[in-house]
Amino acid sequence: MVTIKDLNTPKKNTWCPGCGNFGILSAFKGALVELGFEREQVVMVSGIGCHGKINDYVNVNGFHGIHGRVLPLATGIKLVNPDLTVIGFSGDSDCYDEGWDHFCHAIRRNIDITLIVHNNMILGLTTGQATSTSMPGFKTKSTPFGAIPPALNPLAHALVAHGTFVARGFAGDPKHLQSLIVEAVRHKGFGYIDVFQPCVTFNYLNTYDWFRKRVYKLQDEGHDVTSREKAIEKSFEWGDRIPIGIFYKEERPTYRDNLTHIKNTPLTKVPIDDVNINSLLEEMK
Amino acid sequence: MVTIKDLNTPKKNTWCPGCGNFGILSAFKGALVELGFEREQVVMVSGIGCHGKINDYVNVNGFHGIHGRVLPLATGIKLVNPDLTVIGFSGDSDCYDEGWDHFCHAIRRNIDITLIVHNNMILGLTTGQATSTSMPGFKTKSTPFGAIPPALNPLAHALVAHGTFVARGFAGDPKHLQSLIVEAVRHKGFGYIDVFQPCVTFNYLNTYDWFRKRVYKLQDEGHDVTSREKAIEKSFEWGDRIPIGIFYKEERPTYRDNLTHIKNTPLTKVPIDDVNINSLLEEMK
Amino acid sequence: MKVNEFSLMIGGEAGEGITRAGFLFAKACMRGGLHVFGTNDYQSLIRGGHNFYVARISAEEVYSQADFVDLLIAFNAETIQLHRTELASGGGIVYDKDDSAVNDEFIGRKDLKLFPIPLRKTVIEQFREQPLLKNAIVLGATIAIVGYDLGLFEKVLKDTFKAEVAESNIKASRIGYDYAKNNFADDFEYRLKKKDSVDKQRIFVEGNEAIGLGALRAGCKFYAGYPMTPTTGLLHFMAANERKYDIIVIPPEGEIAAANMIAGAAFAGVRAMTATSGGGFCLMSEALGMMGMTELPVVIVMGQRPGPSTGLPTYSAQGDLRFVIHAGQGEFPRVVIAPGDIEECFYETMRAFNWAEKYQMPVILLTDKYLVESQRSVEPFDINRVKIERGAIITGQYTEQEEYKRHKITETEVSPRAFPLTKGAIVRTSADEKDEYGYTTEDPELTTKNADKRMRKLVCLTKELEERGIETVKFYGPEDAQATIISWGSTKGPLLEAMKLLSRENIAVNYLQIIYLHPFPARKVAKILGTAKKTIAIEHNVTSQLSSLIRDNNLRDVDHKILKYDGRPFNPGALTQKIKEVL
Amino acid sequence: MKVNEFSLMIGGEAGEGITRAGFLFAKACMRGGLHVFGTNDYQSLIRGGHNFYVARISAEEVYSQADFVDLLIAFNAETIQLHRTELASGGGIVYDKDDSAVNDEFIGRKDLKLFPIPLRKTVIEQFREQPLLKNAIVLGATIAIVGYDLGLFEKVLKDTFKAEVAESNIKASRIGYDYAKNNFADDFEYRLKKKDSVDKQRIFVEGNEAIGLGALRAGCKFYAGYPMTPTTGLLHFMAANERKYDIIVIPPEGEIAAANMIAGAAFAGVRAMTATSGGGFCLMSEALGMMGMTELPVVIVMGQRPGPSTGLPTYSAQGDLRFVIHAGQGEFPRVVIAPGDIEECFYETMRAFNWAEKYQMPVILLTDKYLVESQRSVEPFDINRVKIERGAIITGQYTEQEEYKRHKITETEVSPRAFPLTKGAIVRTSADEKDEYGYTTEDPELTTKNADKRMRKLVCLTKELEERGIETVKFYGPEDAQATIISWGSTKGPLLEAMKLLSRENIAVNYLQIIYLHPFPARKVAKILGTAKKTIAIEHNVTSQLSSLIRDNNLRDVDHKILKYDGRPFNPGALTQKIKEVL
Ligand SMILES: Cc1ncc(C[n+]2csc(CCOP(=O)(O)OP(=O)(O)O)c2C)c(N)n1
Ligand SMILES: Cc1ncc(C[n+]2csc(CCOP(=O)(O)OP(=O)(O)O)c2C)c(N)n1
Ligand code: SF4
Ligand code: SF4
Ligand SMILES: [Mg+2]
Ligand SMILES: [Mg+2]
Repeated sequence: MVTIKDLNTPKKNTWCPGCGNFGILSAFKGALVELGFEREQVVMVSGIGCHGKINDYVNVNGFHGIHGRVLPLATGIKLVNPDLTVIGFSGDSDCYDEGWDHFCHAIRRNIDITLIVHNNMILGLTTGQATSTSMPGFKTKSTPFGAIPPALNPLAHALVAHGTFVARGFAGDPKHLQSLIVEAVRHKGFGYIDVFQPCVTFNYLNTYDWFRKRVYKLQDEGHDVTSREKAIEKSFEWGDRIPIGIFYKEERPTYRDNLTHIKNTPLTKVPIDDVNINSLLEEMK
Repeated sequence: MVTIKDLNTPKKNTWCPGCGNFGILSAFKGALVELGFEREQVVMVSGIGCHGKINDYVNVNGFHGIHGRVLPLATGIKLVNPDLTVIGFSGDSDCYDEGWDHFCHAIRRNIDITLIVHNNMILGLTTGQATSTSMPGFKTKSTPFGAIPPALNPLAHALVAHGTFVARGFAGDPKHLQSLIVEAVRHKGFGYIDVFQPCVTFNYLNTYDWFRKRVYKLQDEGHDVTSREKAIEKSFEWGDRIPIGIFYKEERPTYRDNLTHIKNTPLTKVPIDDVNINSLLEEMK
Repeated sequence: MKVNEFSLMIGGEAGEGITRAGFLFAKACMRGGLHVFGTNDYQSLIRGGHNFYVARISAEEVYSQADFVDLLIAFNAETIQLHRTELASGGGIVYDKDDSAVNDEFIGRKDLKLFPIPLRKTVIEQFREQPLLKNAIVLGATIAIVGYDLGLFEKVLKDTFKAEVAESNIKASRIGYDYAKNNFADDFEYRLKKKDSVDKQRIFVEGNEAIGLGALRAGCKFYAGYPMTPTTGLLHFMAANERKYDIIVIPPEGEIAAANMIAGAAFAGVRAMTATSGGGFCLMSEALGMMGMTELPVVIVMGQRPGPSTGLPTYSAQGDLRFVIHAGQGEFPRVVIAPGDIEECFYETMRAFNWAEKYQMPVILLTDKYLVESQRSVEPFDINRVKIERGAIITGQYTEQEEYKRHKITETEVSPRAFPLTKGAIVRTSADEKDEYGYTTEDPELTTKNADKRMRKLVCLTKELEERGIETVKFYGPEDAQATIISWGSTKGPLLEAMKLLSRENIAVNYLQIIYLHPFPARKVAKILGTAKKTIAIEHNVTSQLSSLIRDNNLRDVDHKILKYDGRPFNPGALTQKIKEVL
Repeated sequence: MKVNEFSLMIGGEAGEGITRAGFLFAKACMRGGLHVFGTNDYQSLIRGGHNFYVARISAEEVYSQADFVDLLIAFNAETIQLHRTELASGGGIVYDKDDSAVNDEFIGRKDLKLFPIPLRKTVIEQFREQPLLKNAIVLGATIAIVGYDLGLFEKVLKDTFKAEVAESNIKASRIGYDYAKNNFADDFEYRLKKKDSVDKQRIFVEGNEAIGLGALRAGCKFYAGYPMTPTTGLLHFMAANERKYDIIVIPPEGEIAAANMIAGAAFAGVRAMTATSGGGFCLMSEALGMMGMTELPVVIVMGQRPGPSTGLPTYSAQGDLRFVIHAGQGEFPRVVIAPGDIEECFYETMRAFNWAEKYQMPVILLTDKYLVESQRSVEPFDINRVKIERGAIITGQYTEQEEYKRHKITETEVSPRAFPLTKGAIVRTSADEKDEYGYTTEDPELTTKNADKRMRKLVCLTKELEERGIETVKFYGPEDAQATIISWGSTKGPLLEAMKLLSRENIAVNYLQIIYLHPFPARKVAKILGTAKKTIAIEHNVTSQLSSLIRDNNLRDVDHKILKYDGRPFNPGALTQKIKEVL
């Protein structure tokens, strides 16, 4: 079983001092230790953005893919080898803009992976432009006169897409976040956590303080995680009070559960040196 | 003002006899007449699929684009020239699979266009495979052992994406559909209509009969179109009774309304022969 | 009388089961020891429009359709109108007796035999309006007209359909057979006779199926594919076999997802594949670069059709050669293989997986509609010709002293692969430039080294191909010839037929088929072109892309280009004519 | 003493405002009548890592950075460690007096002047921890060290910042200036002197801005762009000017949306543009084909960086030449223009819009990070050099007898455009093959005709380019030379500098810059190569893609290839060396 030390890598961390990503990193490492994994069991899949650098900072298997494609990559890995624990790390633009195509579909399929979205409400690595979760009026280099549309509500989308585990964390509360990650990974099915991740360099609006003043924990207030309607309602709560925690949780067969012919077999273990195609050839005669 | 006859084209219609697309075509033509447009005012934008052929069958301006990209194309056209009435025709795979990236974002932006999705719950033109709106268990050539995930609920997504006009029609009731199209086009903002469109050739499950037995009109039952929650709830009604009609309607500034510098000016009318860049050059000295 | 040299066309509207009818007839012929080639022509629509299937049947091996039709089964008058000029003198037309549009004047030719048969009437009266049974009726009649064996046809029906369906089809075919026997003189010029002893049992298989068989045999375990003509058939084939072969076939939300899913599957350690056409390939091109960068083995089947853009979605073309060679930003190794016939579809698919894994890079099988949607009777594939070779893989446990390096720079340019869950190995990769461990880097020296490493894999592959004598090109015809024809892909079939025709006229040409387009077998091409008297490139594109590759690699131009880019394949006779024009 | 020939480097961590500091200094120099070139080097991260900006200042026109650094402003010890070998003998280092890591031993060179300055201390004591003010301090000091005019610098600060910010910067710069004056002997070898009379006011502008200015001047009215290094600066420029220029700048959900949005805008009738880099271009490639097919005029700015895949996202490369020429299935016309310097960025952008509209096809401006993110002092652009030419457009009302045909086949190959809402005209188009009215078709003859029509547009364009004497290539240096260098894009700058160096050694080479890569100016290239004694291609890629184009178009290879693909530009001296090696 892995220790925090085992998880360290020789790579110098280049996130801005104080960046919310540090909270996610420490919560994640803590969760891996808490879950008692071996390093070989875990695969991190990350997108392109500041968030994506997390791959360099945790010493487990990792695939730092292209922008927006965390979910199909992770899907391919997990379906092929269900013995792996596959965890995706995406950004708000990575997941909700460029990669939006995949989000609702991966959730519908209930692929048995975890997705952590570093939602800093900005494109960080490209030096600060508005994303779909940026608040209307938010001024950035791409929106010098203010972002126009209402912000995307990714949690609501996950919920109406039949998500089976929908949660939100805050990088400023890594302990709470760690508990969410642990639950999400243990969840059989698609575990989704959107994480408020202050970008201290470019997001002058949604700062630690801004969040700290507003966030409260659903689980402190007796929220019913079995009600999808309630969860949708909560996902729209935005203003003086913003909820974090588990919004919704349900058990439903995963995509792989439906593949009854292979059940839990890793396809990597199916021999391929002499696949018999004779009966197919016979049919073609 | 255009008549039905003006709208005919010399192209031979190649939809399968009885295809739900005929209902959409006649409802649309009827709506154009009812709205009293001139042919030059209207631009149809269509995707690739059986639905996309509609471009050949209505004699107005038209852009038959590539698969999945109706919305960004329509967005570009409308933003540039707000005097045009832009109407998108998409398929369930075109819009909810390949083009899913754009759906929620165009809705959020509240681009002032209309979108009609020919939802036959199948890929028609490629000879019958499952799409994201196919019902679980649905057997097709791509899913010979049954489609796996729960069907996507596009209306719910439109609603949580801050849609301002969300409706569903049925190709088997073209008169009702026509009234929806008229309302959607008149709506200032993104008018979205998902249309149940029986594919008589490949969709053996969701037939005219299947729908006729189930659909009922929200407006017959005093549905409150101003309540988003109610609308979301209704969008999940699926079984013996399935609602059609207007689920939700609201006024909210369109994307263009926010571009105060150009207001309603068509950019096509802004002269370009001598744009003055001197002040910018001056700043660089 | 012409025995066992016959070209049949069945034409009508889409949705009438024409392709299936052609398939059934062809198979019956094949089982009688005859050789068959079949191909279809249809528009991008589901009903209506005009569709046709042509089957060419011969005692000798056949590689393509013929220029002329000997017997036309016309389900509507339009079919006659469109194809009457293609009919051979002495040929015939089978049509519905009750089609009032068809009469002598309409047909307008006196040199044809007419075979009117009550079709709709029979269907209505005897088969409670099951319209597809008219296929069985006309095929039964056709068998009578050409004097073939109805029993063989009945057996095909039995083997193809469920008992009940087979039965009504058999009944219908007998009605057609008897009607023709009773109503038409037995003097049709064209005859089909089954061989007395059938030496070899052949299979009747289309390109998509041959690729699918190759993939299954090669151990492909993960297939993600979004439908797109002309490779949709491959998706269907793989999906149908998902459970039987313990594989996963997943319908993704689009091609971007498909490509990234197979990348994930390959990273996890299985052989993975997708198929698409041009538009989908565009969407995959970003992931293609990622596969090159992360050294992932995948196979991508690309079925060409006429572009640009959606173009003619159900027709055939060869306009994407340069595109697939250069798709994706930056420079990375890939292999582009263009099988030219059904057999090559099978064997090259098997090889594709081997190159992919041995050299850890994407392999593109560049096909087209004419290749993957045409059928041919061929000898059952030799399933042992291409052995599985997976390259350097660390199995079991990783036990070396040094930490595992997924992207280790080695002398062979290949870094042994471990898959996630290999005890002792952490497997890390990145679409960014990276060090040997897979950590991202921006170091200039490492960047140069890695680029060299990646590109040198092509050098090593080229060496292996040469040393093992892999047929990266094939050469047909006499060494000494008036001209050398150069082509790639599906033009092979009509070209082999054209060469038969030319040799009948004592015109000697030879033919260089290029199967491996990238890396380009420049040495072999140079050798053959070096002695060629005159060179002719034959392609289905506007700019003669193969000539461009030859100029680029061999610094010489091809003398003549015969180009056709209307979506339709060459007919052998017409092609012969074009060749003669430039000789 | 070296006057007005000076190379400055400012290095430190990302986030320290280094590029901005370089910009301010450079601008102050420019305003004194000096020529300046500036470029930056940074990693794909926001804070930390190592960043540097180099400015080269000269009395003569300068085209690139120099090989050596005359004065290094080092914000940390790492900067000294990384760059000490690049310092010219007699050069100097400005650094924080209180950085305990830096001492003589650490610097390890005796031939340098050291200028320790209290930086952090001053910031803490005098500027309430505003760390960015240390830039002003060191720049003030630098001005003192090289004996330049502080007033000019103060003016730049005033013009750049809001009053308050300017004031504290001025204060800080004075502290630095005074400190240096008081503490260091006035014997630094390198001197900057403003010219007595500044003949021409120049502008200091980077490639992205030059393109943006060209686009605005050309009347671009719609810009959709998703951020991607190195063209993000263009997005920012366009967004900043949205309101002032009555245009729309929309941030889309990704590049696929961007490309389709500009296609829509172009169809509706305005000049539209997007910009991206390789990965985004992959995603646009499907829409690119659609633009070719639907004959839409758009301009796509492509900024290259090292691939494959994400590669080195903040560095420079030229690996995408073949990719952009061939991207998209099928064959369709496009123009690929590679500006080589700031001026060409402006003028070729203006031309790009003209070709796009006149020939109704996409035009790709192929740039790279080194070009679009470097700055140079240049003469203000001649805004009237390139006139707006929009090609055949039906304005007002369509009044012809025959129905309007958007895709009419004409003698000029161009179908006059009407935009939707033109009275009397229905404007219809399709990504499928289509007839003249824009209705889809699968007809073989029409398909051939349309393909020919589309491709012939390139022939017509080529003719126009020749007839009007558009500089599709440029030629530098003596006609009679030992060798001819051929290159494209941003290698131009270092190359012009290298030629200066070579001519000082009396080595005569000349230089053929290819600006229009597609359609390829084969005739002009042939003419020049015909007389070349020896040819050398200089590129930032692995396979020498320009050589491949030359082989393909001119049937001759380039004799030598000098290739560098580590993301960094050539330095003139190093390049000179390489050239001499192959002479
Ligand atoms: C296809 C593509 N388009 C654009 C980019 C440029 N790019 C790099 S990071 C990034 C997005 C960063 O935003 P986000 O996903 O929110 O991540 P963050 O940096 O905020 O963590 C973009 C657009 C890219 N790498 N690939
Ligand atoms: C990029 C791309 N991928 C795949 C295709 C092939 N294709 C043609 S139509 C179609 C989808 C048809 O489904 P849908 O959008 O539901 O339309 P329908 O035919 O049912 O009206 C597909 C996938 C394509 N044209 N482009
Ligand atoms: S730019 Fe923002 S998100 Fe990126 S590392 Fe810095 S603080 Fe974090
Ligand atoms: S296949 Fe289905 S959707 Fe397409 S035309 Fe036929 S019935 Fe309509
Ligand atoms: Mg972000
Ligand atoms: Mg559909």
